[in-house]
Amino acid sequence: MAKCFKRNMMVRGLALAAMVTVLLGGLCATPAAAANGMLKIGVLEEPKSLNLWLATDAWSKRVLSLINEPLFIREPKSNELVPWLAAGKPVYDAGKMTYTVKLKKAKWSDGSDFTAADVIFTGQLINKFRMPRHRSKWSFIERVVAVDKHTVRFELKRPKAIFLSRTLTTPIVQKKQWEKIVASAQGAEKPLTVILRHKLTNPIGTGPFVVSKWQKGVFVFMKANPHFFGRGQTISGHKLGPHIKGIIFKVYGTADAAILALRKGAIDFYWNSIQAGYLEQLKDDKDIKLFVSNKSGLYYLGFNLRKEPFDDVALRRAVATLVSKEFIIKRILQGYGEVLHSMIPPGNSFYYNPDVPKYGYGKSMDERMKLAYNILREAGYTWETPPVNANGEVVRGEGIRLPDGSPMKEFTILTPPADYDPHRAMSGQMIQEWLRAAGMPAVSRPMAFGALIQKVKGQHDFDAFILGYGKLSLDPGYLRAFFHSRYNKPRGYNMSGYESAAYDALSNESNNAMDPKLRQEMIFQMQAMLMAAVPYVPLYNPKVIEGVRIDRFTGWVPMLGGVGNIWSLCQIKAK
Amino acid sequence: MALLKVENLSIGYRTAGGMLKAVDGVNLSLEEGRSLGLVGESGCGKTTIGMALMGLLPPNGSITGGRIVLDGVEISALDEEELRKVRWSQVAMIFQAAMNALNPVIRVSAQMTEAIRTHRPDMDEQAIMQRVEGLFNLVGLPLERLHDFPHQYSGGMKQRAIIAMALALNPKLIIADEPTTALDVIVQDQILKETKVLQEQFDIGIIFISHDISIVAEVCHDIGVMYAGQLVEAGPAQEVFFNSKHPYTRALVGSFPTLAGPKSKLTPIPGEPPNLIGAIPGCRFCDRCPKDTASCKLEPPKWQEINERHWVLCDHC
Amino acid sequence: MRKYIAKRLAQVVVILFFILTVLFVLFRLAPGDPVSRMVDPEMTPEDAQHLIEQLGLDEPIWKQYLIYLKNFASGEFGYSIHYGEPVARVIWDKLPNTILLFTTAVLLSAMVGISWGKIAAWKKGKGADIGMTIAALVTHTLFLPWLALLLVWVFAYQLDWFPITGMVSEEVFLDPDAGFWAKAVDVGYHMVLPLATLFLIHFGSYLLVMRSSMLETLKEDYIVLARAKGLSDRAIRNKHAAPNAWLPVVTSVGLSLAFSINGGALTETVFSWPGIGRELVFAVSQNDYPLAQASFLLIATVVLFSNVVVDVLYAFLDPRIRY
Amino acid sequence: MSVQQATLQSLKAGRRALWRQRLAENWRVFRGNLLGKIGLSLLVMFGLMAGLSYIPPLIDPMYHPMTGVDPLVVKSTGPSLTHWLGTDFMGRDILSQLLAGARVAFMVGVSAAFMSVVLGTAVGMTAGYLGKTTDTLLMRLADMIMVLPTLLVVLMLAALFGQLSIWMIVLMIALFRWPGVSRVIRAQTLSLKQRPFIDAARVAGASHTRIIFRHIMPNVLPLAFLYMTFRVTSAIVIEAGLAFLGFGDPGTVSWGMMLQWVWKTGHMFTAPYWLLPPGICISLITLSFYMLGRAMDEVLDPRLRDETQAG
Repeated sequence: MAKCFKRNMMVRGLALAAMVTVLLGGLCATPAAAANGMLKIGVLEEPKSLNLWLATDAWSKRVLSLINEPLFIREPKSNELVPWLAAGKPVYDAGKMTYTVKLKKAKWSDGSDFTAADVIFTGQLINKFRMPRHRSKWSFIERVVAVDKHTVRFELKRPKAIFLSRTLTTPIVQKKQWEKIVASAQGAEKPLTVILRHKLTNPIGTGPFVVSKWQKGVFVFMKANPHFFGRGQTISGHKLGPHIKGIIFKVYGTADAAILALRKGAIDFYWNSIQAGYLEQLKDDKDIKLFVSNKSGLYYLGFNLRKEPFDDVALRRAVATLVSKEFIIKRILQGYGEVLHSMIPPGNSFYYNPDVPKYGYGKSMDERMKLAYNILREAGYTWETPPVNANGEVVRGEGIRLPDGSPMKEFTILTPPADYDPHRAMSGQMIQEWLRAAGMPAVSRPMAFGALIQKVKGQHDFDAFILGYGKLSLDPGYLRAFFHSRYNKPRGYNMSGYESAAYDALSNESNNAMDPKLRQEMIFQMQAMLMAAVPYVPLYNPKVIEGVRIDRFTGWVPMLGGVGNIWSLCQIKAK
Repeated sequence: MALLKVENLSIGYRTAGGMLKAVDGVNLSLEEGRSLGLVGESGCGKTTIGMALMGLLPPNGSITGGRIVLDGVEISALDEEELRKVRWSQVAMIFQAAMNALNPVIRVSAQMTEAIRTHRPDMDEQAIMQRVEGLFNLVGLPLERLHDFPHQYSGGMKQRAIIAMALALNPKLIIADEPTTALDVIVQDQILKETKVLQEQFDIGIIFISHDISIVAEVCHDIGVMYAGQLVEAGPAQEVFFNSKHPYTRALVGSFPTLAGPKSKLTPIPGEPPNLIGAIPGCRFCDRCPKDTASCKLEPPKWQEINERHWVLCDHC
Repeated sequence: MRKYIAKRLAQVVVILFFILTVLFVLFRLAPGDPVSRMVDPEMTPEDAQHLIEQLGLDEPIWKQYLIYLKNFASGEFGYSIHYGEPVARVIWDKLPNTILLFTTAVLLSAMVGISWGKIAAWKKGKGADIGMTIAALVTHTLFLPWLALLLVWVFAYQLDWFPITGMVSEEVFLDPDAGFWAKAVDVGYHMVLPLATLFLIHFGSYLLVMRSSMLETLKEDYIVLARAKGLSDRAIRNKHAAPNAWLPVVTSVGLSLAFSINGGALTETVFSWPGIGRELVFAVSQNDYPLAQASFLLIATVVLFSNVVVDVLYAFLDPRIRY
Repeated sequence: MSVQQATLQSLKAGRRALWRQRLAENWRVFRGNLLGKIGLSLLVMFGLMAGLSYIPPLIDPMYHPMTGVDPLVVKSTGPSLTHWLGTDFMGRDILSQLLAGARVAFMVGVSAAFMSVVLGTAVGMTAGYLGKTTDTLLMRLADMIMVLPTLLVVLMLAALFGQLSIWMIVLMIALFRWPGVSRVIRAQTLSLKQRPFIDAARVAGASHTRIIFRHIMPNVLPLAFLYMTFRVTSAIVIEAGLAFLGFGDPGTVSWGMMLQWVWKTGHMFTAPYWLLPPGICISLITLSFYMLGRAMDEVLDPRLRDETQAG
């Protein structure tokens, strides 16, 4: 009995202790005054890895973009490439097919000198280990040689248009830090794996910040790099700092929490695009400024040209006519996006061809239906109940038959799941409804992202899909990768299976064209070819909405893709 | 003065169907050191009387009339706190279904000592232990089993432990509610005999509740036969048993085999007791009674004196 | 007893092995491709294949299975595809956080639920009972993420009493002078809201189970005997009734653990609590096979072992049970 | 007609009468139960909602819960005359969605619960009746599935195999929620097996199937039914949780889905007219099934009734 009694007391004691702790916690830990000169940035997830070669997620890239710097980056206003670690424009020797680049006299964050050896080492590392995400930018480089300590010469196997925009924007790693790792990898059975799995807790970089403390799952503290080469310098008209002591990346698992934290002042900036629904509550907050920026994105509906029913261009054109991009943008994107008519966003004004077919743009739903009906009827499609009746009125179509008379089999539109991107999942639903109104047996099916990619890219086992690129390179080289027949194989990027000898030839040529004017013409022509064949229906290019508190810091720099960029972080100042 | 006087006691239960009169106008009296057996079928109100004597009626039950006086104190008028003091020190109880009356997760010793500790705050632990050991010896339980858990005991041992527990505070009155029902006949007999010895030894008043009139007749000085909430026959044990007057008592005697009594044919009682919800104008047994007359159904029966101590509630005996 | 525990543990190992195998099969059957995100548009299919080979994803299935088993046996659990670290390390970073939040929540809600359930049963039909039962029913059936977000909005944003999600304040953890207690208090402060969410959702079920178990117990003969002995209400309730009423509750705690873990994962997600549940949700949606497998296995292991512990505890609480 | 047949028939008639009597008695107890009454009236209300859900799309296509949009509305608006509960971010009517959600909740809850209870009962009866190795194997399997957190398992499967359709989700929930039922049914079967009437049936030459279906099943069915009400609750909550995390069936308008839309589109704290109704409905419907279950628990288990008899 005594034991019983004791047990009971113990239970009560524990309960009491727990409550007291919680209460005390609540009373004592009122937030201390915000640390001065620290910029607090809210992110959705913590960075997964600080190993540049492994990090694929957006959150790691955000941190690493402030550490490992490339030779050239884009300037916010003009969107032109400007020297960053490089000291001046590359000098091209057409005869020898070489580029010579002079480097800045920069220092690594450990105080050692940044030299040509580091650039050469990075290139060798990428080519030797066939580094994913970088290899394609370097595979055409014969070799890189050091002219002197601060000059490198790139020798190309063949001319490549992407050299300037892609190869020269590769982040450079420190030879000293990676040498040993590479040495240990060379003997290994799976050398690439050794590199990818190397755990790097303190990457040495040339950028404005270095990682100081990483509290797993909670925050990453980056402090200003005293050796940053741009400190106090003016680069392309921007006077750089950084003027802040450091940055704290705080992890908020949900956008709601991050938005509330922003409104409460627990963070100064939420480095992620904000859903339109939040704008209502942010607009009235006088401490918060909203930036709406363009991004270079391409969200599209893709078809499988390898099999029925989308092997028929008439059907693809009819579908393109039925899809109301205006509806998607106005309602699903709440107006924060621009209509795409071509594979190149209009923002990329140099390469954008405004003169491509626009399939029903600006028309009402009924007009679209009539247009699509005409296209299909002319191509030999028949219906049990045609969507346009004898009086020319639009009705609900049923039982569409292919030109050969067989009924159209049910087809699926694969989309990413709603948790990943509600816009695309929702667009898929709406497209399904529009196609059904024309009598087509369409089913929209959201699918886990990995599974979707595997089906579309790995196995080519699909009918149609909605995917997108949020950060499309400004160089139109991707047009070749997306539609060249060479990439029409498992894991290749030509997912829809578009094959055209004329297009292949043209895209090869454009890829090697070093004269911008000539290349522009070819790219225009390619866009026209694509929009006539419609392997993809370009849908929209969303805008980036970002929220920034203006009560503590000023000097944010908007650019393509938003204010969350290295220029902003090098220039903002405490108020 | 009588140890216990129950005067015109009525007890009711509130049920969904209305007030159920479980006990209706019962009078009992018990002298110190004497034993009284209450017999009847299940549902006749005998256990309810036992519970009322301890002040342990369930929440929906209450005394609706009459009073209970124990040793000069009116139990039926005490509040809960005062009742608690009376319980076990004055009236102890030996339970129906002793198997379940011991708490399975508490050691027997602890269950024994807690009663003493509660009522005798003046006693120190050592004295309490001595007392418990004494009790164990008294009921013939081996001392080394004192600290066992109840499930380690046999049925008879449990029953003895409960008897020992009941004796712990030298109560004046023990209510034994079917103390031996779940035991086998041999153990039953042993325990009954020992109980009788103990009762005489300590001069305790016992109210013995059972459905088995033959056992009660063997153990008790007096018998009260209950039927449908009423006492129908009361008197000295031998007399009630061998010279039963009430047809119900006769039926009871006839429905049990006896070890000691004469051999006779067992006769079951046909029919069922009446529903106790609502008023019953006439004799409650008349539906099952062989002597049933027209007046029985209309008029309540009156007490008839057979002799000075033997009474019966029947107009036709 | 020892033999019984050994037998149960052996069973646990067999079940775990089974789950392990099922997990392997499931993840191989799934169409997802863990390297899809590491591939860029211009990468040639040959280079992509090279990457697959390097990551060992092209080995025959049986060999992958053996490697998989070996990884688990070695306690390393393979490498997380996104973290590039041994899965054990990733989990090890997050596990203490989950244990801290989850065990505190379960213990707190069990203790409060049980003691309130005891009182509710004792006062059956009275105001206190009705009030507590209704409160338990209502909070128990609330939709967890909804409740969690509402709590954040009211207490962290509107009233500003608590931080908006997370587990620590950077001010405290970056302050070199902050000692253990300062940090502990800071974590406790962040834990209030997630704890309150889990507590509100769970105490109800403990309360209801304890209440009905207690009501059953109160009908037992030994309770009547205890009352007949003249014991105080308190003694009867706490010494005689409660220890018996605990027994079914203990079983139900063990069985409801899996259910509570669902809630734990949702809570971690909403409150950005860096724990295993959130990690699992992440790993699953990013196709990080090894991490997802190990997190799931870990959760299953915890539940399985807890159930063994519950059974042993049962034997400890109920002297009638001897294995 | 032989005497035997006559007896058999009268026995059957007697059994029927007994059933009727028991049913009437149970209904009486149930009516006296406050929780049961509240639960039942709430359920009737949700049932009405589900039934009414077919009406709005008939009035105007813009009230179609999934695809109908008000041409005049392009963002979430509060309650108005045309939209009693307001619209969501695309201009869809929230009331129509809420009504459709009731239908889905019933469908998911009842069908998942029904399947899991059927499965659990079948497994429990088989294990309990056959005993030996079958019993051990089935119960080990049950133990194993019981310890798996259903939401996380279904989440994992949903993520691995692409978005699951609502019926797949129902099936998954059923597949992972039967062990609790089977345990209880097994215990009940074991105790029934000891009863004399089973022996009598076996002696009379009844086959195993006959014994299981004629003699054991009627006796475990009330218990299985009771468990169904509790399973309904958990199925609805799991579906809602799944939808909330973004792994639900996007082609189905469930309350969890509505919450996910509120959440993902950033209207959590600005559109109470959109946030509150689905949340409250999920809580209330689980509460009502739970209350109903508790009430039935008392009806079926006489020990839990108030003491009405005493001796």
